[in-house]
Amino acid sequence: MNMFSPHQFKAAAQEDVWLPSSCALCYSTCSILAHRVDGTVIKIEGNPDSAVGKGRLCGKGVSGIMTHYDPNRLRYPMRRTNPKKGLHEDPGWKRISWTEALDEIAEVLRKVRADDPRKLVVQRTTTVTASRVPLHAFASAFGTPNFSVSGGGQHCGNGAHLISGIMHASWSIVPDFEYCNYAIFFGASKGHSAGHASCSNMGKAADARVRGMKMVVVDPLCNFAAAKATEWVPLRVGTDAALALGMCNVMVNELGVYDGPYLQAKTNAPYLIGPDKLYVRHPQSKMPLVWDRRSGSARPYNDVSAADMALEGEFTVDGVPCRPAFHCLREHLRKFSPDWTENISGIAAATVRRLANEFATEARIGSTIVVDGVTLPYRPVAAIAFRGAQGHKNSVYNFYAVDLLNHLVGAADVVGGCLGFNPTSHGHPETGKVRYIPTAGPDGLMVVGSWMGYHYPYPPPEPRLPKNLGLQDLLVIGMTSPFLDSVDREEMWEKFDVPYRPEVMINFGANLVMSIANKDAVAESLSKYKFIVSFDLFLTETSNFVDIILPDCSYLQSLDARSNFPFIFSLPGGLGEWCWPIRQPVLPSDGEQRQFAEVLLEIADRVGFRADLNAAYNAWLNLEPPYRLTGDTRYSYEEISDRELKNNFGAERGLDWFKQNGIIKWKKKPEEVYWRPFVDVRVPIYWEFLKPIGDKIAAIAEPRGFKIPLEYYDPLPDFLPCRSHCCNKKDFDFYGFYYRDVVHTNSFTMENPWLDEAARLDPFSYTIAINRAEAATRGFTDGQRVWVESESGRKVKGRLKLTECIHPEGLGFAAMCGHWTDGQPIAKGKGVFYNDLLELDFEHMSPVNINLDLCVKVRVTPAEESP
Amino acid sequence: MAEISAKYEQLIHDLRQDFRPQREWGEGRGLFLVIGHFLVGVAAGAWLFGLLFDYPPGLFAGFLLAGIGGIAHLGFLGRPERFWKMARHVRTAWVARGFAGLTLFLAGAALYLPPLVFTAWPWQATSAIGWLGWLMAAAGMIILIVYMGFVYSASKGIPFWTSPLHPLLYMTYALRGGAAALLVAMAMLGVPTEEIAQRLITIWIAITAFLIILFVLEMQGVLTSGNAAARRSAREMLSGRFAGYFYGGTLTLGLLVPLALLSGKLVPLSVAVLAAVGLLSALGDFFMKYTTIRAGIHAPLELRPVRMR
Amino acid sequence: MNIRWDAVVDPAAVESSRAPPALPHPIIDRNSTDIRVRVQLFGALAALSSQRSFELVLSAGAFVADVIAILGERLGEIFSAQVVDADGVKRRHCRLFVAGYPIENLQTPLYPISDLTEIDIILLIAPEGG
Amino acid sequence: MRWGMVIDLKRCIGCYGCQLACKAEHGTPPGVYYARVLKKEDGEYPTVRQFALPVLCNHCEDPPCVAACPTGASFKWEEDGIVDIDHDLCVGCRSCMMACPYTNRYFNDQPAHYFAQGMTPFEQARTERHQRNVVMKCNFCRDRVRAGKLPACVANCPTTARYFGDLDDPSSEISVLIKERGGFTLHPEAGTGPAVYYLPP
Repeated sequence: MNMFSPHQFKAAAQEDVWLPSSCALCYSTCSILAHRVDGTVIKIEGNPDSAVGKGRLCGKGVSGIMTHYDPNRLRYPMRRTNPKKGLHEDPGWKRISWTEALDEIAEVLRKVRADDPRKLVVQRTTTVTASRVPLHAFASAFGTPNFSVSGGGQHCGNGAHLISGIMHASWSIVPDFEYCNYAIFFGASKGHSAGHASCSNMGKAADARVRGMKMVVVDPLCNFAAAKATEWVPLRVGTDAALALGMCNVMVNELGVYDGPYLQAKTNAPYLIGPDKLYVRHPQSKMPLVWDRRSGSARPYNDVSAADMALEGEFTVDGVPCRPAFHCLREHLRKFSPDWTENISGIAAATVRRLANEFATEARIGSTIVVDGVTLPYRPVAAIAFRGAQGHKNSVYNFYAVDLLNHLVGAADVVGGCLGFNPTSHGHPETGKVRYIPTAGPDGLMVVGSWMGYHYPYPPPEPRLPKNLGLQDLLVIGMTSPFLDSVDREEMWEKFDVPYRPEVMINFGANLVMSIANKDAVAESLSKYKFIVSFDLFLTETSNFVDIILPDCSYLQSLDARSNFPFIFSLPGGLGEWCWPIRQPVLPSDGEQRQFAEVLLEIADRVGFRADLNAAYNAWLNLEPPYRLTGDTRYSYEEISDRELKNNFGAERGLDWFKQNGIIKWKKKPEEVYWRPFVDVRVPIYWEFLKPIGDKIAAIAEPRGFKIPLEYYDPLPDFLPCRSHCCNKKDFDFYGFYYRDVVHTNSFTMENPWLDEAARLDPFSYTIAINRAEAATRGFTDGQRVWVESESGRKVKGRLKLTECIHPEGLGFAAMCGHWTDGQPIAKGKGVFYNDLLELDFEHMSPVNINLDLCVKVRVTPAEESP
Repeated sequence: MAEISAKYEQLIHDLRQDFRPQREWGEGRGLFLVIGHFLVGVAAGAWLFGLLFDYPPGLFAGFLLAGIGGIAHLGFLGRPERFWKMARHVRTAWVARGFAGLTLFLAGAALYLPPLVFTAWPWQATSAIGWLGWLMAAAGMIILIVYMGFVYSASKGIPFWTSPLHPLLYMTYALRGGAAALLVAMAMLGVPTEEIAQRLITIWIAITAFLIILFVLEMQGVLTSGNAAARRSAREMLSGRFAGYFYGGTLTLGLLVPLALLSGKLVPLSVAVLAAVGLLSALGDFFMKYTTIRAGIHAPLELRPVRMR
Repeated sequence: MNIRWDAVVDPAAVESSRAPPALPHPIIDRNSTDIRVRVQLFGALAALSSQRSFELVLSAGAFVADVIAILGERLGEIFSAQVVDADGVKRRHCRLFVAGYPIENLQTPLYPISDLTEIDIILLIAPEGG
Repeated sequence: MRWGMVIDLKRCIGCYGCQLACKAEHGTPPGVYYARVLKKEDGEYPTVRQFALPVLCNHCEDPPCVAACPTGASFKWEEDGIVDIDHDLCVGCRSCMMACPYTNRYFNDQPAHYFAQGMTPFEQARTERHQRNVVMKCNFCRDRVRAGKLPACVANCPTTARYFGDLDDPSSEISVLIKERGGFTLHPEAGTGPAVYYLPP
């Protein structure tokens, strides 16, 4: 409501300014205005000019002040005096000067770079999106492929991002909140809690609710999205694929509902598949063949008009019997009957049929709508998933199955359907920069136009005998890898004769000990490093393994020229505006704090690879003349930022302009938001490429005694159980799972006293949710202290919260709490450290995208009251 | 947080509960409020019976207790230095009225009492000033006896206290307290006449009987009333956190033991018995008021008008 | 009504969205037929040999691919394997700039110009998360 | 005119944005919350819902807190109906806390800083000005409103679940919302006439 002019309150003060910048309490990076009065920031509000957050912030965003002003912040570089590293070893920190610190770091890096640059592992937290480029550029310039995003990726989506990439050319998916009428969320609190573009999506989702969008939420826990849903469908943890496949089967085989024209024109559904499960290809051009109904012959897909491509039928091409991919899918789906679904997921067969029917009906297949004068396909349904559904051993198929629902009805990146976050940008109207569009890659399948890194989801690289510590060059579908820290990493490296070992780590802000899996496994891997340097705001549990700790600037003291780029990450999807904000320092550094990006430049100078770093920045930022960095000139981070901005938005719009204006924005076109009909690319509803990759990996791995379970590499999705589903141990009768809390980000924000207070006032944030009736039968009371123990004997302690809002077999944990470091007195001892229950080895990760399985079968037993 | 205060931790915990107990009155420094309320009530009662029995020691006792009670109140206030501001809203606030009553009472007593002891006092008790004092004290006494229950029944946030019987109940406490005070005073300073003592005991028994009826009626009302918070408070009192104070303090010490003593079956009636009865009766009343305050629970915030969908 | 997916495509929109941003065409040196280039290797590639900067002379009509081929001969398989895939297509994580402008297609022609044509090559690292 | 607020429970997702924006706006000390979010459950598994109930001072038409206040520290602005506290008058008797049927008043007797090390610069600027040992509560951000801004919780709500306007004006956005969406108040039986209305979930 705009009944008031947005004018700002003036106090009687010497200085009273509102400065545009960007939040960094989570990776959504909403645009903020910092109210500085006489040198103190007294308020942070959303920047109403920006499309990122639209002037509104979540609880974390408005609380950033207390993170910045935390007296426990690091202010000086420190060096450990105790050579022994361990979870409970006091490093014996001693304050040192920046010169001492940088001399030693440079010395170490010079040696390792001369020896073998790959021995350096660069690691960052995902919380600060803008830390991506400086650290990637540093690693690229240094010459190491070994990069880690700590718990990021593993805990949000080697599956979600991979499949959102392959199928939607983006990092994540959301319903088209403006037009969607029926969304089915498999977990995924997008628009209702944490997540990419969280604030913006909260607003869009609320508008959709009021507009009347129906939302079915399939989730073991009824909170966030489920709490706002028109229907909550509780299911057994980790069985999302069973429901999705059941629904696909009902739609295709019982209702016979699917979007033929879409499947013909925009997917590989018509591609002919031979008995070997592979494409039948043209003998010369090697193009996949389709059956041309007009000529009654098999011809390369790019020679046939989509309308004439057969989706079903048995054909014989040069003596080879074959069927269109869709035909194979349809047959494959038959085994996923509603009763089968009920048996696996606990969701009644009738419900499966009803949901499928509703989804199919609401899809309005064949309809169009006019948006801003453009006629577009209209499919107002969306099936959405994120971290939860794919956080399992069966990561790929789980997400693939959910997204199939969208593609069967053609609800992919069209009006009302399932949208990727901004997969297509025609660029800034004046400069044409920041422009990217998906393109047709091998076999006509889509290659993303913009991505977070250079390991694109498609086409996957050739598997090779691994040289990367994360083995992503062998297990090529994986993105971020648990193998840097897994208990079986050494075994793997030996198996594959990886010729080197990690020796040095540069860490930015990540608290690895808490953010991947059980602390002992991570501690063991960290203690193997010869030297670790870490940029941090606070001491963390991980600091105990660090040799030199460097005091970073907070987001209120930092500069970043691209706080929200790439747009596929944290710019809200759907109609609206393109928006490029920056982050600028609104407060000076305290003590000797220095922004990591600036320090990395100085390290490069001292080690002597500034020319490489300049080249890397040129490449990462796509700088073109006259803004390219040249030779080994010692540009400051300010200068580099200024060049990037001018390169993208013109000479008159450099850093100074952005410091004044905060953001630049321009309107999105329907052709960009609803790009699918305008870009001639296809996506795979049949993952033909998966099988050969599996075979090639097996060919490399199995001779070395590394068994690859090939059932995970079949071209069509299936339900493959988690380890937890196979546990029949007595008394282990709960599926432990965790979810992202709305007031907390990763393991970072528990030290913020306002957020901590809010979390303590919340019934769930720091407790373990258990079904009230189930608790009663075991004699558990609300607030009781219990041990939660995994099959392998890992234990965490916490307080129970009895609730009706959880599946009887589920045990819900919020966020990543349970800190024990004295460096964060506010966070210490708050909440439960769920990750400590997770195993960290190949057995517990997806054999395809190496995502960890995040659910655990557990036993709950009473614990002594004393904390 | 700073000196991690137990009160803060308790508050955080309470705010998570559907039924949030009130703790500001009665816990920590809040105890001073209970003591103050109790003493002032007894004081007013003592003054009343002091007049009825024309027994000056009763008046002095009342003055003394009221004084201490007033100080106790100050000890409770967050900003005692501003106490005088409490007179500003006599028209609407029962607390203000109580404050006015107490002021009136102490001032009046201060005018009326001295000449009763000091023959050389500038004025006589029977003089105009003396009479003025007598009137002020009497007025203050009435206010003090009446206001207390209304302070509670005006607390809309604590359903347990809002019963219409509450004011009457507190008036009765005042009378019972007064009788008790006189018993003690007589025991200490000598009984004027056997007959007076008898009358006092009879009155004490009568008030006590009336009190029991009121209490039973109120509890019955609360437990059958629709208000969940009030019911919960009653349960806290009768079978919950405060049952000990209630059964041990109020019922046993404040009622059964005095009655047993007065029955004469255990020990022959004596001055000591009178004193004991008075003290125990007062003690019982104190626990009564204490538990009533502590059992107070804030009305929960719920979406009753609209069920989900 | 049932409208065909390919029918809603507006060719104009597709074309406009396809057209790559035009690279400034180099000023061709008429009186020279040789193409002189200086290739600089950065990051991991620079570590392949003691030499990281190469001045090459190619005859008119040469493509960027020819430069890669020559370097492949000098630096060996380990270089080529990281820059191009089995089909000779530039790997995505290898960024290649000619006169400061990014080149995706190795069949991009080089031109004889009065000055050296600068070619920068760097490998960017892959995995990411969030 | 009478300021009022409408909270749309269909929009609200319980993100605590209001509660924390309020803390930032007023620099309230630990244990003092002008705005809060309650999480509630309704029903039994599996036909159950969790929902959030944001609460704040209801700025009642007939405020029991004002009636109960002996000093007049708690009072109602005649010109806009906002119920406020004059902290110079408050003696800290807490009768108002007992009188408020909505438990939205807090006694400020806690340490005024969150970190053991003492006050942050922010707290020196924003928290230190609050008097100790007095009762505190929401005043609809009267300073902001008089300066032409929305209350902090309203301006910040990411789901725009909060609306602010004139209850006396039947054509105001909030009056219309209350009429059209069946707005209701908490504890209507208390007869306090709250200025904070809720729209059904």
